[in-house]
Amino acid sequence: MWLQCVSVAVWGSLDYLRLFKESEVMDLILKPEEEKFRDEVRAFVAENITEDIRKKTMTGFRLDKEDHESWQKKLYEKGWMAPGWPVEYGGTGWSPMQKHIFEEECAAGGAPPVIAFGVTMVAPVIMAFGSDKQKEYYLPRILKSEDWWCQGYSEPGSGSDLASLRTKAVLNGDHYIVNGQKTWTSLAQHANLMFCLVRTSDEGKRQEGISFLLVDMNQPGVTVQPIKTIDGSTEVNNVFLEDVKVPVENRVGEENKGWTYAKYLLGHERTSIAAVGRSKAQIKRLKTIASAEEHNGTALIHDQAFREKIADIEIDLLALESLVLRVLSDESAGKGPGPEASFLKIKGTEVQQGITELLIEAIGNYAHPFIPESMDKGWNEEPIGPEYASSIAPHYFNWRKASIYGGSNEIQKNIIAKAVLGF
Amino acid sequence: MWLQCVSVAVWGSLDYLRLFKESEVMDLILKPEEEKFRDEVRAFVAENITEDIRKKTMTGFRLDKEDHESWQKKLYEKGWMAPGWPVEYGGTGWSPMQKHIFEEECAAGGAPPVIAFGVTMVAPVIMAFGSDKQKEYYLPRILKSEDWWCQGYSEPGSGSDLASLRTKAVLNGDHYIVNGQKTWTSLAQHANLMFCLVRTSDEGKRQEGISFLLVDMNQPGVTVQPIKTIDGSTEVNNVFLEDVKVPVENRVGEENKGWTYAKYLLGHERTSIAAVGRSKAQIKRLKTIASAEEHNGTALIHDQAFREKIADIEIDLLALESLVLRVLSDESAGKGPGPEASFLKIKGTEVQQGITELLIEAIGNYAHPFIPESMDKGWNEEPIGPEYASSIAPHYFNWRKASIYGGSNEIQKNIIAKAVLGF
Amino acid sequence: MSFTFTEDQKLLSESADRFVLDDYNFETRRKIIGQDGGFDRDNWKKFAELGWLALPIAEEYGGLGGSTVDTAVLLESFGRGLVVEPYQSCIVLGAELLQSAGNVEQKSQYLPSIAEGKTLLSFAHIEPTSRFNLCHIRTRAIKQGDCFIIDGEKAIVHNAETADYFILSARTEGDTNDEEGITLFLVPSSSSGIEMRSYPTIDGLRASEICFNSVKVDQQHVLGELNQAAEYIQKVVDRACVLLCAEAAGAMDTAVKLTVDYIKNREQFGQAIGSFQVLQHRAVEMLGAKDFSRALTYRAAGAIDQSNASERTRAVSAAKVEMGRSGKLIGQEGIQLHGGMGMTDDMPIGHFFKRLTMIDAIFGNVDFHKKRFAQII
Amino acid sequence: MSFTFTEDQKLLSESADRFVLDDYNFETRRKIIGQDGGFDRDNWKKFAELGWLALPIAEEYGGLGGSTVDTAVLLESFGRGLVVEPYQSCIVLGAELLQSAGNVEQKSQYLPSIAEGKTLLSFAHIEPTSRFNLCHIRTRAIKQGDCFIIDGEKAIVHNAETADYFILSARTEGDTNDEEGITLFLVPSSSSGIEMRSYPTIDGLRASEICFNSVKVDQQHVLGELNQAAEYIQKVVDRACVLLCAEAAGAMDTAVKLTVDYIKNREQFGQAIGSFQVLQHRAVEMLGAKDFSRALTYRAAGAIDQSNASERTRAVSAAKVEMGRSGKLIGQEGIQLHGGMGMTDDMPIGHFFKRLTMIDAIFGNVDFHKKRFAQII
Repeated sequence: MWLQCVSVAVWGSLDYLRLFKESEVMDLILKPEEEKFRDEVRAFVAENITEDIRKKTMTGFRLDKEDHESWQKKLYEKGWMAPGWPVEYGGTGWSPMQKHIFEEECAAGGAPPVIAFGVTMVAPVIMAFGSDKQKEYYLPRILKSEDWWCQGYSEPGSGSDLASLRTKAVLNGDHYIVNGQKTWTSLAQHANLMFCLVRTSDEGKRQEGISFLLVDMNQPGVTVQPIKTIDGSTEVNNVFLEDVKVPVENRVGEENKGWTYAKYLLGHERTSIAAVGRSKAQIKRLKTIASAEEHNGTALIHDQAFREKIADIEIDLLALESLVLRVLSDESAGKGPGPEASFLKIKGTEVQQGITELLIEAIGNYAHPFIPESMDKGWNEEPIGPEYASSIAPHYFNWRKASIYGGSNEIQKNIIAKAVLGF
Repeated sequence: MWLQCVSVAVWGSLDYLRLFKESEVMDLILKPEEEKFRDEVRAFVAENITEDIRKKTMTGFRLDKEDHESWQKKLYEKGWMAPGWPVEYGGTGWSPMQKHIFEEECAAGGAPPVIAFGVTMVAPVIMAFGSDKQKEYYLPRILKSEDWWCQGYSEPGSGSDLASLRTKAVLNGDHYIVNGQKTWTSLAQHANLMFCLVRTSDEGKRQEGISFLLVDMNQPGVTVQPIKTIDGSTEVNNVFLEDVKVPVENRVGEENKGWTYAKYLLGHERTSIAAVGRSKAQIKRLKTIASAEEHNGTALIHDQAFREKIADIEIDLLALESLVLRVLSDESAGKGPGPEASFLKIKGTEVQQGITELLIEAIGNYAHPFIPESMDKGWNEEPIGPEYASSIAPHYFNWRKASIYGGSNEIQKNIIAKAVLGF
Repeated sequence: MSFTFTEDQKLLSESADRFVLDDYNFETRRKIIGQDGGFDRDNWKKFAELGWLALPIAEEYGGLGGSTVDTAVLLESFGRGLVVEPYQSCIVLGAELLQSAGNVEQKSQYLPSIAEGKTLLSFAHIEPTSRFNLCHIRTRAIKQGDCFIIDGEKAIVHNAETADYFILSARTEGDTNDEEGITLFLVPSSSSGIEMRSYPTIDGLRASEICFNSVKVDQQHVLGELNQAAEYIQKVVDRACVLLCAEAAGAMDTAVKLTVDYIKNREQFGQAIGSFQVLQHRAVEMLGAKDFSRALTYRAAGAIDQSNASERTRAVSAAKVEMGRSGKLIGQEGIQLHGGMGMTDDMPIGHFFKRLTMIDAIFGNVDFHKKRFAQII
Repeated sequence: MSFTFTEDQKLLSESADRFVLDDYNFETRRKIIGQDGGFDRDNWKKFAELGWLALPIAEEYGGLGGSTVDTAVLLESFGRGLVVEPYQSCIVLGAELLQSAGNVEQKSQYLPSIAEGKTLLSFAHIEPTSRFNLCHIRTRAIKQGDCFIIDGEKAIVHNAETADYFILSARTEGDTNDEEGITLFLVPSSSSGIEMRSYPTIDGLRASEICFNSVKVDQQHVLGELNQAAEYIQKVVDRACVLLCAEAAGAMDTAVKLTVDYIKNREQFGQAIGSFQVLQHRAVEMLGAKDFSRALTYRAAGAIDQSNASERTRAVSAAKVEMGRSGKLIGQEGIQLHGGMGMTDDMPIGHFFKRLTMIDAIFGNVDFHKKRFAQII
């Protein structure tokens, strides 16, 4: 009964239909071959994403491990798992515009984001600095999503000041013995492997005593403890490492050079952090909701002030997209993204957070109800209020993390101040 | 002819009339005796402010020295020149609310602001630290506006870091010999007296070698050189001091204690810097202009987005007013304004600048024309575009100074961080 | 209009602050939220004994006849500790509606018992599609003999599951958004035909969606005149907005303090992060936001009991706008300055952020009140 | 859509930057502004020789047939030095209108001479009450035999006093705000009945208010179809908006550099003020504002020559909104970070601020274009 009466209220408005027609406006001007490519990606996504997954992705409901893996395996079969990789390792050889179209269409079609830890984070480091053996073993497994990676960087005392990390690795024959604690480890509960920064020396500058290890999570001494966040979710974890054995061959590159590799990684594939495609899809969702919300006898979308707030964010997003395309062009031309790429992180997260703010505004009173279980698998009661509303407030709170993790936006500004403006 | 055709376009709209009726909404709830007082002030202002002065004050056109002096002399005759002073020196003994009403009514009626350098800046210092002779001589003259004071604080190398000032005063018998340069000296062209911070010692902390002198501007060695600002005006000056003789009896308080006196001054009568009354009058003007500006067949004031931008500022202004009244209450109760009063400066200037931004938006294309002479006395050609428009762009540019002078808003934040939050 | 607290207000503020400090720490609050009904009945008794429940109730009905400013003082203290007891729903909304709309008989019957903490009310008004429009009422009450038969749905009714009576708004005339035609009823929560679905809210309170299926209410239980409830509702909701702002002022105060403390103690790069000027300035902006919001809140509290409609509207909406803006800034920056730690459920800051966000999202958010303010030029 | 410059564009950019650097320093510019007509005729000749005036003109009329992106590259360089020569009014508006609306005969007659720098045009379109509405035309042209008789007023006509011809919009049908009924005329500035009042603008340019009193124009001087000019005007103004944004991008670039340099060198409290983190972050925000505005500008420049109306509108308005926001931020912060010095007429920063502000205030400010953007959901 609950669902039914809500549905009438929500979908009864004709504005809702009108909206979708209007929103066909394209913002990118594509060449015919690019249009063809877009259609191909669109069709692929439509064929391979179930309605259930699409809904979860769009609303921020929890995606299972299987949801991610099944999609990533389909990408692998199609040869599209690693568009950013060199062709010889299994990359696609796409143009910058193709990469961008691919991201956009995946997001528009509700595909789960490809988990970055393997394919866009550890893989480039292995390619650049790993041994042949590491390359041969790990890269194909990453392409096939046979491992789930997590990132062991932050520690309780080392957030923005990552170089102060204290997890210690002591060489003992052909193994390191690792002791310490990592924190904010996203999705560690699913992971069987962790790439990890550890301290191997206390000599000299702090940055010069850090090594980059690949750690098997399925061994004694590794304990994953979920951290509950303000939105009620537990996607991040503490990872305790107690006398954990890591074979020397699982060190990437040289001992005490780990900081260099971590920095290399930061300079790599920065465009995905901007999440342009995903933000476009969320804006579309926002407009749909604003068309459904009744507001003094008309739809909220017809409120000029609200509409202009959407426009503000859309304009930011177009600017961000233009910068992303320039950075992708530079990458194709062999230029790595400069420190200006920090703007992609800053503006990207501002846009994403801005959308979550408008979403929570859009649903009015229905920001209040909060049934944590409703976001889990297997919950099939009717939602409180309109179906679209239930995940919005938790998502708003959850997404505050975006300006904190991956180098807080303050740290990004410090980087630009130093590296670009020369302060 | 120019004026005529513009007038029809501007004043022809009925909205303009409707507006004034609506804007009678009062925001302060007054007791009957306060209402009576308000009416008295209102009547006094109406009787004593000519239309010419009212227009200049409202539009930011240049006020002559005589404009200020004639108004201040009327205030003196009425006994209202120094509401902030203790009654024994000639103050009014008003309640906080009365002081606020007085400010508001003066501003609403287009009275020129009372020049602060004498009555609210140097006078409290003389009262607190001056000799009996200084009090007897200067205070009555300030009440009667017989002197025009200016402030000799900033120097070319000493802006935010005032304590680094280098203008030197060397004792020579019963005189100091002063050499150096002051800058940003507002209205020095009118002044016959300057209160001035000078360095009398290079020993110890920089703050401990500064003295507070009263300098006669009408003597050899004092040169006033106007500085042209981005709005084309010349209200600030460089003041060069070359072997200027200042009698020892013109030093206020002790030698090398000038910094303490300057700080005392900063803690005094901070509420006027918020300029609540003036901002209220400017918002009224903004609404009048927005009612006159045609905007796609209706008046700009009916544009929801513009109206809400006005509301944003009005709400800020109401908040500011509430804080001003609290600070005035505290003052009456004998509590000096805490460093929180820095918020009055920050928010006050934000509101003022916000209004200038909306004003420049309101006039659309007519922000462009710029005839510097038109703001001077004696210019009587017809304006370009609507009469209200011509001073708005220069005023917008001029008013950027508000967040810089009197301790920049960044410095104010440093003060709060240190003194209130304990950083 | 006064800008300083009276002696009584100072005492009230101190005793409520003391309660929060001694009896309402973060862990205690978490346990209270987990209790049946989502609040602590012993606390409620204590509030009654301390006279807090009686505060806004008129003296002739066993109350203390306090002003809106008095209640604001209490709620500011409650906000400092995010007190979850149903003061807003039972006293600020329920008792005030009864007091302003009810007849002498009704008031005599219920108000003393409310002041004593024995009777709990809840205001069943918002509907699934009403958003912030107080006149968007679809629930219908149809006269049948000496009774009314009520059918409809109410949404996000705070503390409904523990209420003894609902004050229910229903349409006895007119169309969905009409101002005319709304009537208030006092409905025992035990009436047959009431179907309730209760749930936690994201800020730690409890609320319910309620279906009224042919619920029979005696005509004696009509509060005030038939069809004329809109004005009462608007006035009481205006006051509730101000008192929500007062609670928010307290919450902002704590949120700023928590954040300043955190950055003074958290070390990175070999120094407290609070030594970075950027973070200091942002803490200063948080403090300013709190001060200005609080100033507008007390201004509105002072204005609400005496002024005419447009002054009241401007004062209330200005306070609610500023609260929404300041609460958002303080909540978001509070989390950001706490860094990753701010995201954890174990740290208090996030809970203040959530409560502040939800206060914005009830009875009209920033946009709604800005528009309402801007309508009066 | 390409996101990097071609080799030709790089060369153009370098040569124009070189011109600004060598021949257009702050003092030179000040002198140029003081000259009769407010610009330097020798510079204009130089622009002609370098092919800059011919850039957007089609090859068959003596031009180079450059794209909008090409012209944007040139104007970005001009913006770096706040070049005051009438490129926007004569080429971007005048020549482009002639090119898009004129017939072969008219184009053959005037375009080559414009490209050679011998003929100057000015677009007399805005009216005293038109604000940003391009169809708000009250000026009337009434057919009389082979001629039109034109009466009306035009406002803020840039570089009117030095123009040889006005491209004048007048209403040949319909009411003030109608889209239909607007016609373009090529009017010699020497025609009798033209009364002009010229003045400086606050950003260092020259403009005029013009009264047309029964000015007689031969019907051969109609540009394009009668009554159908609105579409041409909208298109050319859209392109002009983008090219104003390109100029602004250059101006922002210099403004950011000036500010960063200033705070690196200005010492207070015994250190460069640029060592304060708060100022560094604000400089970073200025840089970001410039980058994003520039990115949207080139996006719009790429879109304008090929796309459909709603794509063009969105791209252009997004660029103009972002330019307005970024220009305001950079201008205001540029002054603030310069401190008192920023307020002086002697420092370049204020002049960049003024130009950026005036670019926002022509052909629709942030609000106008945001609304226009938001109309297409």
